[in-house]
Amino acid sequence: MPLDATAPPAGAADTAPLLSVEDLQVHFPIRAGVFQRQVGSVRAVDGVSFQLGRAETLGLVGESGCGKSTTGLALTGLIPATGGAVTFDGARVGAARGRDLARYRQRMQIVFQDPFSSLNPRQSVRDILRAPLDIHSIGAPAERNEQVLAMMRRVGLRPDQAGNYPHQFSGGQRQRIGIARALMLGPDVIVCDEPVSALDVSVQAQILNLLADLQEELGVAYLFISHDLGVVEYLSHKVAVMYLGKIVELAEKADLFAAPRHPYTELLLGSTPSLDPRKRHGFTAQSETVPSATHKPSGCAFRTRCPLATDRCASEEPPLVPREDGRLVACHHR
Amino acid sequence: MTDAAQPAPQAARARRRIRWPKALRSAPLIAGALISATIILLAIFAPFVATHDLTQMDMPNRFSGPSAEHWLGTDNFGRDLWSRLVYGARISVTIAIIAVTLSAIIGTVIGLVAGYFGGWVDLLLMRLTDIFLGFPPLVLVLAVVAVVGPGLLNVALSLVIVSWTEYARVVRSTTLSLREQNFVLAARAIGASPARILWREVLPNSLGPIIVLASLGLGTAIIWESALSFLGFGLPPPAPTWGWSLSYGTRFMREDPWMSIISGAAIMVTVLGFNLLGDGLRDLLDPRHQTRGKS
Amino acid sequence: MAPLRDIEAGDRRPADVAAPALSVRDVEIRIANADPPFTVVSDMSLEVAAGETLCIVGESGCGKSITALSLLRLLPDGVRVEHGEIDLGETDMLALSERRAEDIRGDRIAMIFQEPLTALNPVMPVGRQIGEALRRHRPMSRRAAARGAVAALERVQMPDAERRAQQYPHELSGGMRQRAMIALALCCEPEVIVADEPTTALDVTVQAQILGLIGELQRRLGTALVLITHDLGVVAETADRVIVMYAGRRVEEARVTDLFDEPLHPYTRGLMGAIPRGAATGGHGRLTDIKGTVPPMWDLPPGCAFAPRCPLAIDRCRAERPPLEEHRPGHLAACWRVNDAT
Amino acid sequence: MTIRKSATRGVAASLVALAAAGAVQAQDSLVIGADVDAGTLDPRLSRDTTAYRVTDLIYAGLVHLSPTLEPQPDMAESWESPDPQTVIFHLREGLTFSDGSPLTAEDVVYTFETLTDPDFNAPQLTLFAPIESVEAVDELTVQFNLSAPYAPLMSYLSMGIVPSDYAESGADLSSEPIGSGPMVLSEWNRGSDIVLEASDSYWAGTPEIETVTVRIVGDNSARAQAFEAGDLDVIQSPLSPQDIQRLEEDDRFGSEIMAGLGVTYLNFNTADPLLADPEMRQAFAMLVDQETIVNDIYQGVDEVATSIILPSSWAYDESITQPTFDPAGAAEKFAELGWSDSDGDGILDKDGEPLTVILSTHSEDPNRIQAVEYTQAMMQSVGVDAQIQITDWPSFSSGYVQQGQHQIALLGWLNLTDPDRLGYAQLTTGGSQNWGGYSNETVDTALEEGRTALDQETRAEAYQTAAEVIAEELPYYIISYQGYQLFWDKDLPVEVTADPRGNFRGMIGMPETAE
Amino acid sequence: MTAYVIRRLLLFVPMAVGIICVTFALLLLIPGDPASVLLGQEATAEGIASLRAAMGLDDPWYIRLGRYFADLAQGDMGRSIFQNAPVSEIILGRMGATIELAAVALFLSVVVGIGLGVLAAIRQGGIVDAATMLLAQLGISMPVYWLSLLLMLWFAVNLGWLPAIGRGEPLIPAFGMMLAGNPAPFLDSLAHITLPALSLAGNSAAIISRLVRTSMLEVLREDFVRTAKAKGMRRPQVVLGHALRNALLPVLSVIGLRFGALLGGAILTETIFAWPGLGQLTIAAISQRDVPLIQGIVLIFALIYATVTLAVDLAYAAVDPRIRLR
Repeated sequence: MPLDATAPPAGAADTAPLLSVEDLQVHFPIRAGVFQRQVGSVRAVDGVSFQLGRAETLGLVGESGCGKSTTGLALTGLIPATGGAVTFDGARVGAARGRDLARYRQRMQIVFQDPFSSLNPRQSVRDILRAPLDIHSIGAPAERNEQVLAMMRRVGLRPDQAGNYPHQFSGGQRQRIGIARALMLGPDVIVCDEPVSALDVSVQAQILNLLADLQEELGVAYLFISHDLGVVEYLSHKVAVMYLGKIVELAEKADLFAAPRHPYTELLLGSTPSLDPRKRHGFTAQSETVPSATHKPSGCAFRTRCPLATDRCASEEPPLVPREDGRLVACHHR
Repeated sequence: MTDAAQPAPQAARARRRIRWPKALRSAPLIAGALISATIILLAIFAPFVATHDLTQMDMPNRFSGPSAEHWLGTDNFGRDLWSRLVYGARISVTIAIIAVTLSAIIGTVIGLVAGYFGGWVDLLLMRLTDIFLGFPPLVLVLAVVAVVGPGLLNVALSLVIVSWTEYARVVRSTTLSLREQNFVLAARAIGASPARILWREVLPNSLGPIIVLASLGLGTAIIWESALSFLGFGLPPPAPTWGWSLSYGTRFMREDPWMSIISGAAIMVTVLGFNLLGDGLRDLLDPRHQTRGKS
Repeated sequence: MAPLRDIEAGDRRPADVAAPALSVRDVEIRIANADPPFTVVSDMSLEVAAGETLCIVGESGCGKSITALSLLRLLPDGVRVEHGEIDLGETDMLALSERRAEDIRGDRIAMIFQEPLTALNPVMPVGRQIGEALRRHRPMSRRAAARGAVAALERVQMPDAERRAQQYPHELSGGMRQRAMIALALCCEPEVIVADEPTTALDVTVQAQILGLIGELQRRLGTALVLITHDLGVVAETADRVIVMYAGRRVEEARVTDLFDEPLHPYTRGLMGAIPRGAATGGHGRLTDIKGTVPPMWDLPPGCAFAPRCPLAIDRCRAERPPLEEHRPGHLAACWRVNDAT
Repeated sequence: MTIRKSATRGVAASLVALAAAGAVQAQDSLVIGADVDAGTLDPRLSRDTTAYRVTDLIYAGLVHLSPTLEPQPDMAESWESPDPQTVIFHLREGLTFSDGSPLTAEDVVYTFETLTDPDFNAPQLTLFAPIESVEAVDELTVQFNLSAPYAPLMSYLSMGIVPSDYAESGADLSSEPIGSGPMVLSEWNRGSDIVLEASDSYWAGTPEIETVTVRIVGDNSARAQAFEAGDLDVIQSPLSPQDIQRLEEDDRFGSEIMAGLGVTYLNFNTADPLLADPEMRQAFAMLVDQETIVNDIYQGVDEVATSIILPSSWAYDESITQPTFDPAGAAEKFAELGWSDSDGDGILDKDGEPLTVILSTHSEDPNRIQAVEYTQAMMQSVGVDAQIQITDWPSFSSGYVQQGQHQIALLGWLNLTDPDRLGYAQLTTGGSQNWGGYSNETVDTALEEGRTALDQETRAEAYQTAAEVIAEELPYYIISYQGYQLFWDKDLPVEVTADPRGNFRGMIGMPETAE
Repeated sequence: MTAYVIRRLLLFVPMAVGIICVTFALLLLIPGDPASVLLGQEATAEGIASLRAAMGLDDPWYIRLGRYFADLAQGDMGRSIFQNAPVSEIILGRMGATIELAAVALFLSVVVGIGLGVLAAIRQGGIVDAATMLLAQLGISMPVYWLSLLLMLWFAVNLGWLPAIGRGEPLIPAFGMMLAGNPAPFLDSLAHITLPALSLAGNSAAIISRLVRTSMLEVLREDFVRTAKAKGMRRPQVVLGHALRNALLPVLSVIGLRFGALLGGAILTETIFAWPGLGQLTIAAISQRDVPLIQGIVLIFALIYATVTLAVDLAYAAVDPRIRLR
């Protein structure tokens, strides 16, 4: 599927992407002084655009503090976006109010990273999974418990554990509960915010398999946020690489991993340990100062770490533009 | 799908194994619970455990020490001290419970609202809290009792005015941290209203500190009540309040120390009991104490 | 970026291994203050020579961190080495008085911790924390210690070391903090370094630098390195030899190339199959997941601890614990079915 | 460890030594414990005991009251009364205030003119109300013109004379007093202590004691303990009865226990429907166990009272008696008045109304609270549903009793230097302190006569008449005559003479102020 | 930093206004008329009425409140009804004593509290721990006034070691005299302050010791303590050099609150030990309905409290480099 971030939302429903994000911005104010006036802002998410189709997975990858989680939270409305447009199933979300907003919320769910803090320790699994149904008055109250049990089975939990509390489950099981909760409202899109990074490898594989299975069965789309290139590679159809609030490269998975275009993507791939002791990278100890969102370099934010950087990179911010092979890259030199 | 649920019974078994022995091993908790329970039971069953009429005076026998007839001796009117202390427990505990319950409710609501909504609501409520914190507590209590007059409910009310702030501050800070917890975000993601979030998600998780504060608060309330009686602002006689007994007792401390010692000890033991209970609960409810040593 | 280089990993081990820098034999570690007490590490043995890197790999709760702490006699209260031997060169660590152990820690054996933000004292400038260690083991003036701390920071390629030495941990980035941690561990040039998940809290690009740094310094100083990790990628990148732990025991031990070429234990194989890249790269092929989770240490099944999760488990596995045996030259595994599975 | 131990012991020892040194040092100085701080040191505005006592040292009045309350010449050398409504005082020659300025008739006139000026709001305004005018006949002669004959006047003229020039210059006498008495103010740390030094300008000479420190210790027990610990040289009433007994037995201390000038009494609100009938009041009075209250609660430091006249007074007549403790009699009386326990709940009732009464007092005095509590128990024992109300003094006095909202209130009067002071204002119809709304013609007439008659015998008879009616009708039921107790350290360099008002002149060696 | 201090100071203004308003409301509601209290039992109705008028008590409440604020803005806290002196003067004369008492008590409770807390923490689970914490529990459970009377009875009356009441020279000038070669006043002042400060400090020392213990145990479990051990530091260096400083951070924030509590507790202690401070004055002012004085005292209490809280916050920032004051 060719990508064009600058294209307007398409009119025809079947060809239009399910979710279209344009120039999303999340800025946090910096306050100072006696009266705590706003003296500036942290541009945590600084003009992010992408599209997501039905039953598709977009991997959003980047290092800590690059704004990938903030993007996910802003899309699910958990923190306010300060700019940009989100179109969901052909409708502008920013304009939605009341019931429409609630419906949008219903169709867009989130799974969190830490399976320990994402479940209320004082509620049983049944309570946790029933809550979405109760809030949106879905189904007859008497049937809701049945729905809960069905969902538990679907995500691989034993229904007889419905009365148990989160602390009685292992990390992997908790993550299943988190996924079940997100699925209760039958969403079209699930934002997966580092859903497996707190898990052991063996359990991580269980959850990744589960997510893959669910997508196949339910046709749900994922915005899959992770810092782990391997995990992203496994699950995604397309991958977007973020650096300091911006997408620097967006491409089909195979293309991206086979031949990274942006120097940053290249650096990420080159820093990931190989799994073959005979093919070691031979990392070097060289150190560098990594800028943060509060102190963003001018022009291309990556220029301070980029081997290709020139004067132009300092003065002129490279736009994210489509290349001949269909991928989008924000670099003056690649 | 794989059988991921398999180890759960093990986990549950382990949990039980950890919890009970821990609760039972904690000597302060047990002592606190026993003392508190005893005091509350004595208060409830005062008519059955009291051996003498509360107001039966016997001036020739005033200040008699403990004896078979008067287990804890007699007071300044020759009344049976044991019976009066038992009935006094009723008053002290009732006042303490009313004061603590009301403080906890008021403080919790304010803390929840301030912590969850933040912004100017928070600013306003916390400034209000600061105002009440800025008073020396005893001055405020005295002033309030002077306004409303002495009486069981009034004394309790005056204690509420100085103690709700503590709950507000604690609940606010737990709310602030809970607000950022993913399960609260998750509740928002599934569309829960603020009221539902506060009631279902935040409050149950704030109960630990509230319970701890409350049991410590019971002790404090009992001390405050006795201080009020000491200064003459407590319940009027012949109410057998501990504060009066101690207050009278201290006047006769030099010649007839029994009354002072026994009433003081009654207050101390009770406060100690509630404090131990509160501390024990704090340890028990603290999640850090529940996890087992990691490898 | 660094080009991929082919390295014959595992060949760096010196041929004349007369005396290992650190040798551990049959250590058992128990949580003594639990009710009832239980064992968290059993039959732990390892040897690591100067200049060599030994990786201990396993999932959370397998006892690898406790093992690491025991090497420095840093076990928390109530956790005890029940029996066994830990020899640092000629020194029997377990026989030392606490004061003697204090003299050795940080001097001859040092540790790098996982989370440098919490592992460094938040209210003390990093330079002083390093200087303190120097003064503790090398009699020197305060001023000399301060200079030594800056030098130690320079050695770990801390940019602007002079200024950074004056800063508090929270003022440094994650990578710089870990560099400071390494500088602290290496300031007295110990014979053995124990690194417990030194890069887990870091971003990949920083992880690459830190791994590179540790490798360089180790080569330069000829230090023996025990590296604890859960990441097979890190193992493949750094190890000479590998110990795979499961539920408090070694289940497999081999030279790194041997392990990756032919994992013998079903658990090791499961781990490798569960890693998204490598095994299942390119497509939606399913990952081999290991069903269930690690059993808690106080509630281990009889027989092989991995049996309940093992696809190959037979009745014998559930009844009888397999010993760690050498199945290939220098390649040990604890499994009844090593030869049935391959 | 041993070293540390001996070090602590050393500190303790040096502290003890220090305390001892302090005691030895106090050669010609005197530390007196007081229960409250003086509100003011302007004698005209004094309203608390400490202010009375301290101003009595700083200032001197026309007369001085001896320990037996006889007016003695002080600033006035002599006086005469040409007619019942005129008194003429002759001042001593050469009197000066402590600042050296002369004390003349003008100062006396100024003092009493301000006192009687309603805008000046002197607390004792009513006592001086009969003074119509004061004039200076010459430098040394002052004439008081009264609106009516006013017998008690002399006992009030111990009021200190203030320097008119100094006062009119805008100086604040309250905090920077200047008088003509035996001592001058040296330091006043409010709420803590008042330090006085001997004056050399007092006509009768310089007191033996050079420095008097009045130290305020609010709590009675704490004050007694401080006295025992040697921090105070003299303490006096109010004291806890328990402490009094102990101190009396302690041979380190000198003691004087005597009848005081106060009473503790029940104020019946005669305007209250329940208590309007004297018979009802009598019945209630019969439930007051004076013996127990006086002997057990006050541990015998007070005396059982019989009427509104103090035993020490020239008007006292022991044949006048109030009802005494008699629960059976009280029960009978209630029955006669129609009160019976008709519903069997243990409480008397009449016309379906239970016999409920509120006993009240203030919270500051534990003995009064005990007295009320004890009386409550006695009342309950015969079926009176007696309740207790205890509030702090301001609420109790100004917000409650003075508004006539009480039923039976336990109170006290102090400083009853003349029978007039427990009568005229309190018990005459419409009297300014007649909070119980009592009214009786005989009493009104008798009290008026007691005030205006100049001959003591006539006055005594008048007061006895009034007292007799009061003892019968009981708007006041006097429970006890308060005792006065004084304790002092026997090591004091002066001979201590007690004064029932608690004044200090007897402690600096000037009890009589005689030449 | 400066902005932070200014902001904190500005925040005090609404708080003070609130406190004044609350005080005002309470005093309006309290029964008992200062005019008639002033004139005593012997007052007449006319006298009371004219005095009320003179004192401005007959004005509507908002006028009185407004007048109070207007005066306050000029630094005038009014005149005490009973002491007939400016409130500010009376309070200034007393404040030193209370601050001295509270400060010494705070010092005692901090020293004792930290000492016992550290001791209990490093001996966790042992007999020392149990004994210390039992002592702390008793300290918390003991009514202050009872403790005061018991201490006075024992040390002053029975043993005669220490004076029972009163205050010596203020400590600081007395200390100066000691430096000048005359130690007697300083020792005397110490002797006087010992009992009141001890009974006042008891409760706080107990609270602080428990807090220090908890905090210390927590810090001792922290990673950096393990790091310090890993680099071979001696145990005392680990405990005192690394753990204690971090453990004291949460304690610091409580010290401000404790100071407030000590000021409040001074009301009882000062009354019993005849300590010439604000606490004693407070009881007198309340029992006399001396409205301007009560308002002044409460305001001063709040002011002292706010100042201490500010100081504590600043100290916190100084001790903990992680706090950046904005």
